[in-house]
Amino acid sequence: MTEVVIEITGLTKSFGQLEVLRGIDLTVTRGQVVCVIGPSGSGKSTLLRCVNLLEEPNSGSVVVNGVELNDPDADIDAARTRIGMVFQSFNLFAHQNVLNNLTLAQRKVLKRDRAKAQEVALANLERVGLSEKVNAMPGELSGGQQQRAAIARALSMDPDVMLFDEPTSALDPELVGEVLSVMRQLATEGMTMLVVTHEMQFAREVADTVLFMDAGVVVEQGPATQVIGNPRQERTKSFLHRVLNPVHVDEK
Amino acid sequence: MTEVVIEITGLTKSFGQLEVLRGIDLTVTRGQVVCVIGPSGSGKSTLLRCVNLLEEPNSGSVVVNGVELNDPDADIDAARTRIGMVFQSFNLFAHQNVLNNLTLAQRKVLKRDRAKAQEVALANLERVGLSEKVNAMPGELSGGQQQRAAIARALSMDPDVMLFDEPTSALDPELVGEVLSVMRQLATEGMTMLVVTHEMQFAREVADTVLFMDAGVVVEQGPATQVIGNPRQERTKSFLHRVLNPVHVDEK
Amino acid sequence: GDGGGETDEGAAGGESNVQLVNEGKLTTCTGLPYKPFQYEEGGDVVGFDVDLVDLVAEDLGVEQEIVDTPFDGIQSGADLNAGKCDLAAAGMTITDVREKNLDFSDPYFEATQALLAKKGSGVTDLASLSGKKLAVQNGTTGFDYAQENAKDVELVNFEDLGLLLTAVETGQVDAGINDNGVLYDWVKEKTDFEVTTEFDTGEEYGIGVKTGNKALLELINKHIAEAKSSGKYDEIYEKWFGKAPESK
Amino acid sequence: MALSRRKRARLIRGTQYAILVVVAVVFALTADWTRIQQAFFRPEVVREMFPDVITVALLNTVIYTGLGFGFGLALAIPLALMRLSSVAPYRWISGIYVEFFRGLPALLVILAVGNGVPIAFPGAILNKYLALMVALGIVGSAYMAETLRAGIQAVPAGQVEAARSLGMSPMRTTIWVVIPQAFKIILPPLTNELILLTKDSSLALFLGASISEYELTQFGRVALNQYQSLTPVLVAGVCYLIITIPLSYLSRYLEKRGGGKKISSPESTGLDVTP
Amino acid sequence: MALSRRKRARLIRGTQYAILVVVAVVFALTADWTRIQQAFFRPEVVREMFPDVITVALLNTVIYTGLGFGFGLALAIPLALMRLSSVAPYRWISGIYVEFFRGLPALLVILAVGNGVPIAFPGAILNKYLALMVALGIVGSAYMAETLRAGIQAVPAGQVEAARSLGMSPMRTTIWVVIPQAFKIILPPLTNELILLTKDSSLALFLGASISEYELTQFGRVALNQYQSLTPVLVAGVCYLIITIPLSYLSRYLEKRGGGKKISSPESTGLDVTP
Ligand SMILES: Nc1ncnc2c1ncn2[C@@H]1O[C@H](COP(=O)(O)OP(=O)(O)OP(=O)(O)O)[C@@H](O)[C@H]1O
Ligand SMILES: Nc1ncnc2c1ncn2[C@@H]1O[C@H](COP(=O)(O)OP(=O)(O)OP(=O)(O)O)[C@@H](O)[C@H]1O
Ligand SMILES: [Mg+2]
Ligand SMILES: [Mg+2]
Repeated sequence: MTEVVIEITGLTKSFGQLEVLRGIDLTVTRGQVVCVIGPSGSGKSTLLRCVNLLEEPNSGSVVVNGVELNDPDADIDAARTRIGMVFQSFNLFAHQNVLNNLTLAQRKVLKRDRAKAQEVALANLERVGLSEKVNAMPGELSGGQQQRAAIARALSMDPDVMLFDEPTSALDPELVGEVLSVMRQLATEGMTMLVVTHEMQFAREVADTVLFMDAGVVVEQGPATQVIGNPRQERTKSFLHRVLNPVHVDEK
Repeated sequence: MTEVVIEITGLTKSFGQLEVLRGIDLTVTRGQVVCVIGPSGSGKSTLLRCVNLLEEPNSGSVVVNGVELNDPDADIDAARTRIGMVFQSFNLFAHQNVLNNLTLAQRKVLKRDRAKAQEVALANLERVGLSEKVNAMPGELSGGQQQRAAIARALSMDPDVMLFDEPTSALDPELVGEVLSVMRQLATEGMTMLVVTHEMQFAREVADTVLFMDAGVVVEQGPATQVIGNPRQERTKSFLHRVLNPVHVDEK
Repeated sequence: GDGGGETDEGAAGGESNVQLVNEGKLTTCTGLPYKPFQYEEGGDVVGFDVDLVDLVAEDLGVEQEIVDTPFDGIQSGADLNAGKCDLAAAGMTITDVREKNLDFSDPYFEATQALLAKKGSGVTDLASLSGKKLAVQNGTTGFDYAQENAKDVELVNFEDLGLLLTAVETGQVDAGINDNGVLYDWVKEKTDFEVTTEFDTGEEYGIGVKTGNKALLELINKHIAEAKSSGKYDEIYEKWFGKAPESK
Repeated sequence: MALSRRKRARLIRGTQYAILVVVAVVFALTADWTRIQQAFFRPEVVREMFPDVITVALLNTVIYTGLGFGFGLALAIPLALMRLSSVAPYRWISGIYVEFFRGLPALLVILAVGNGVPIAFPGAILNKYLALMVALGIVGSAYMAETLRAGIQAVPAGQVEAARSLGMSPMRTTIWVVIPQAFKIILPPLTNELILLTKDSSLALFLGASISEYELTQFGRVALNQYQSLTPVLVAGVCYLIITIPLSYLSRYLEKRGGGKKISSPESTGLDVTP
Repeated sequence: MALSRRKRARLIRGTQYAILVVVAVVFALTADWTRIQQAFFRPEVVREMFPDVITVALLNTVIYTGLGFGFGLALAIPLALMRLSSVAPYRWISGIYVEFFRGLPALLVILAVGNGVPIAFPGAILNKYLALMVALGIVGSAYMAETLRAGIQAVPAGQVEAARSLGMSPMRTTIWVVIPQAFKIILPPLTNELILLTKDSSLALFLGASISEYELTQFGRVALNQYQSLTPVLVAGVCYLIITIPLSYLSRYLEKRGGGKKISSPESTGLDVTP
């Protein structure tokens, strides 16, 4: 049962002179939840975006579901339908209501007919607790609702793996919970997930593996209890001290 | 020693049809730290902005340092120099370097000469740990540094009271600490402070009084240990559950 | 006669006291191009009218300066009233309507409306233009004539003679109406075209000045008369039309 | 200096109203009203101009503008797509075209098309409507191409990324996500270009026109000479405003609906800057 | 449909290049090059036009534009302040002025000033430079007033609030915080208005001009008649571009420096939309 879903080897990525990723190796197996933490600018988003090739890696390989994405002959669009992506800024299609947001790609890419697409969409809206917002426009929803709709949109494509890039960072504090609990539920259902987050409580409770990144490399990696609860690296310790104990960062 | 700095009575404020504040009473005495918490849209910012009359109240009175601000004959500019305000979005003057940001109002409003103004500015930059950024432009600073500079700017006017409107909400998580620790230090030095915040740990440790607002009224008010540790009102409880335990908001 | 010029200047200044809108210059309004009365060549405006007005300018001891401006502003008196120029010498026919808006000198040139068309086009008179396009120039007597007499003809209104002639030449219109002098001059070079008929409108050109500018008007009249009697007029005429004036 | 709010407000408003009243009174007393009426508004001239000013001149202005706008848009779409192409020569061609025609006065383009082309290419007969359509179209297309390009690029990158990560191809993304959103962004500036073209159509008089082809400016100009009064120009001007003012309100409405910023209250902007 | 990235990229680029090459070849073969050269570029005509086209025509274009811009700005500043005033009649007056003159063709304004004013007010003597300055100034002022107002209002409200909460009066806030920041915002659109005015100055020929007063368009037009060639129009056009293209680069540079958005990489925008 340790089927590999994502396999990243020697991944590097630069923007011009700036080396953002400097050799990342990472394996995610089916059903695993991996959380990536680390300071701003350390390359967490870039790593995630390389996994569905929104950024093209400079070198190294990214294999998802056995498809080497970095190969120019790979059918990238087909591969992407199997990879759900959730962005910090939701990115619901602004000109379509919630239902159409969920059915558009199903119909145009998976070629599902309207009825089938709507059935899938409604089931997934149910899953994230948004059944009553089927006909709302994105602008009429709260941030938390928009993010849950975005999750449902990704789920409607029946992905093998879900990528989350700080899905709660743009939310008011009281709206964070509704999104995190949907994510926790997904994990419980056995979804394979790669999550960039600053929510330490979530990482601690839900993640099978936590990855601490800094300056484009993985500094520390292991079970949540170890990386968050008892970090070995100095950089990890000082980061966690800053984030977990902000009122007293000056002491120490 | 219970000199009253801010005295708010029966304060109401509407925007058109929308009643945002519906009768607020609040007293802040010298040296006190009052934290205001509550859901988004409950009127926290509006309350704060009424204290220095950035919003004009519809009724009720706001007395700061014995001056009734709502009186049309009050010298509002003079009163404002005694009230420091720190915004969520920093609002450093974008066209001036850090030093000029701190000296501009001192020179134009308090009529201090350049040397005196710079002396005060440098002392306050020292206080917030930004001495080496004297000549930087705001755009060259991190969010945390900008916010500390904004605090130093307010302090340079020698205010009697400092107002903070979610000073850390726009910051990356690892930068929150540097601002909170400056605020904690201010509190220790005996500054009177009125702080709108979502940082429960800060409120718990630093606040003398915590105010929970919802829908334009003060729902619950008291020592931090009571309001945050052991809330009596149902609305307070459910808000705190959502904010303090986001991963499990669905259970309950 | 340089010496003569000086004495004349003294006499003119003494008796008439001409006021100029631009100091030291006699400013003439005209609508370019209007060959051979006035047109640009090698960076200067030259032509029959130019030479004639130069006689006045010489007398005043000043240079003539020419302002190129749309013709309908000239003939309406607007440019003179606006102080754009002292006089208007633009191959302009004396008419009753125009007399109301400006003062004309004695006539200095006889003209008539004429029709311009491509050789062999079959356009011989207004009747043959029925249902076709006839180019007219905005504000001119040709415009008025065509409007009155050319029924069933589509009149196409152009800003100036240059645009009108180009339209005729390139076939945008079937014919053009304008003063005979300029048309004959043009067909000298454009041999594919001919002046097919004259309408015998019996017009006379006059130089215009702002209503009430007696001093300048008298001076102009004096020089027109002098030139005609001294043979200077014939000399200028021959220079621009290649032959001596027929009647006079 | 340190006035109270009420005193300051009173002082500022008082001074401003005082200036206003003084200016108005001086104007009313010194102006020669009969003369002004004669100059600007002679009712009999207005009566003479109707109904032709509407049925002919205004109509022609609208027709010329419409033709130019349509042709311009037809040119602008391929130009904008070329500008966004991955093939460099297309980007260059489109870029040069846009830079070139945006930098030229409309009058020069109209002269070149209406006067120059027949000279340059003997035998070419330009119908007035065709010539104007081409000339105004070229003038408009350079602006519209830039508007379309900017509109497409203004669609937030996140929208495209979301579509791409759902497996939609670039083409599908463009059709189903980018274009519908760009459309909303493009409408207000496109309306403004329609206004600009309406005004540029006044240059039509340079192409020559028969009476039935007069547009507003030529109509007004001929009448100005006929009646020796500013009234025709004023009437023509009002006719332009009948077109342009509603369009500019439409443009602003569309812009707001597309999500402009809220304007804050006077006190919070502190912008009562008049002395 | 489901092509790999490499194949799709090849196909798209291949097709585009193919079209380009075909069009270029067809054009090169069918065009009559001597004819085109005769029409557009006769070197001897160009030689004839120099140096006057620069020393007289280009110079006059710059002078007229400069005068109009200066006068327009001088009108626009009080108009913008009136628009932001707390006194309603000022806002109305300024609003009506702006709406009115923004909706009129520049040609009509020039006609009104140059032809109409002398008719309306007999005795009023309008110098050519003065008339152009007034006419172009009025045309420009309506736009510039809006630019100034928008620039002032575009200064983030937070900047004003910060100044006000430090005790700075509205006036001090305006002088020390709003104006310096508005200046940066206003420069690019103001540069664009300078470009527009440069182009509008081509209408000067309606006011009449002596040879030494010709600007580029009138100069080109007279030469077009003289030489019966499009070359003069092309030369005049190039002269306009000498002014307008650098200005438009300047405007874009100022806009970028003022903090535009970063443009994302081609893949992430997915905008290779050409078929
Ligand atoms: N498209 C781009 N072009 C240039 N530089 C970029 C681009 N995207 C990211 N970067 C740079 O790469 C570095 C890493 O960015 P990345 O977004 O991966 O960091 P991150 O760890 O996600 O940070 P954060 O927590 O702030 O989101 C940063 O310095 C960023 O400025
Ligand atoms: N200038 C304004 N005009 C109209 N409505 C306003 C204005 N300012 C605030 N509001 C409304 O008043 C309500 C309270 O706003 P306020 O900013 O005080 O809430 P808050 O408690 O600070 O929320 P948050 O935590 O999101 O900052 C909201 O519904 C808001 O939309
Ligand atoms: Mg990131
Ligand atoms: Mg708030």
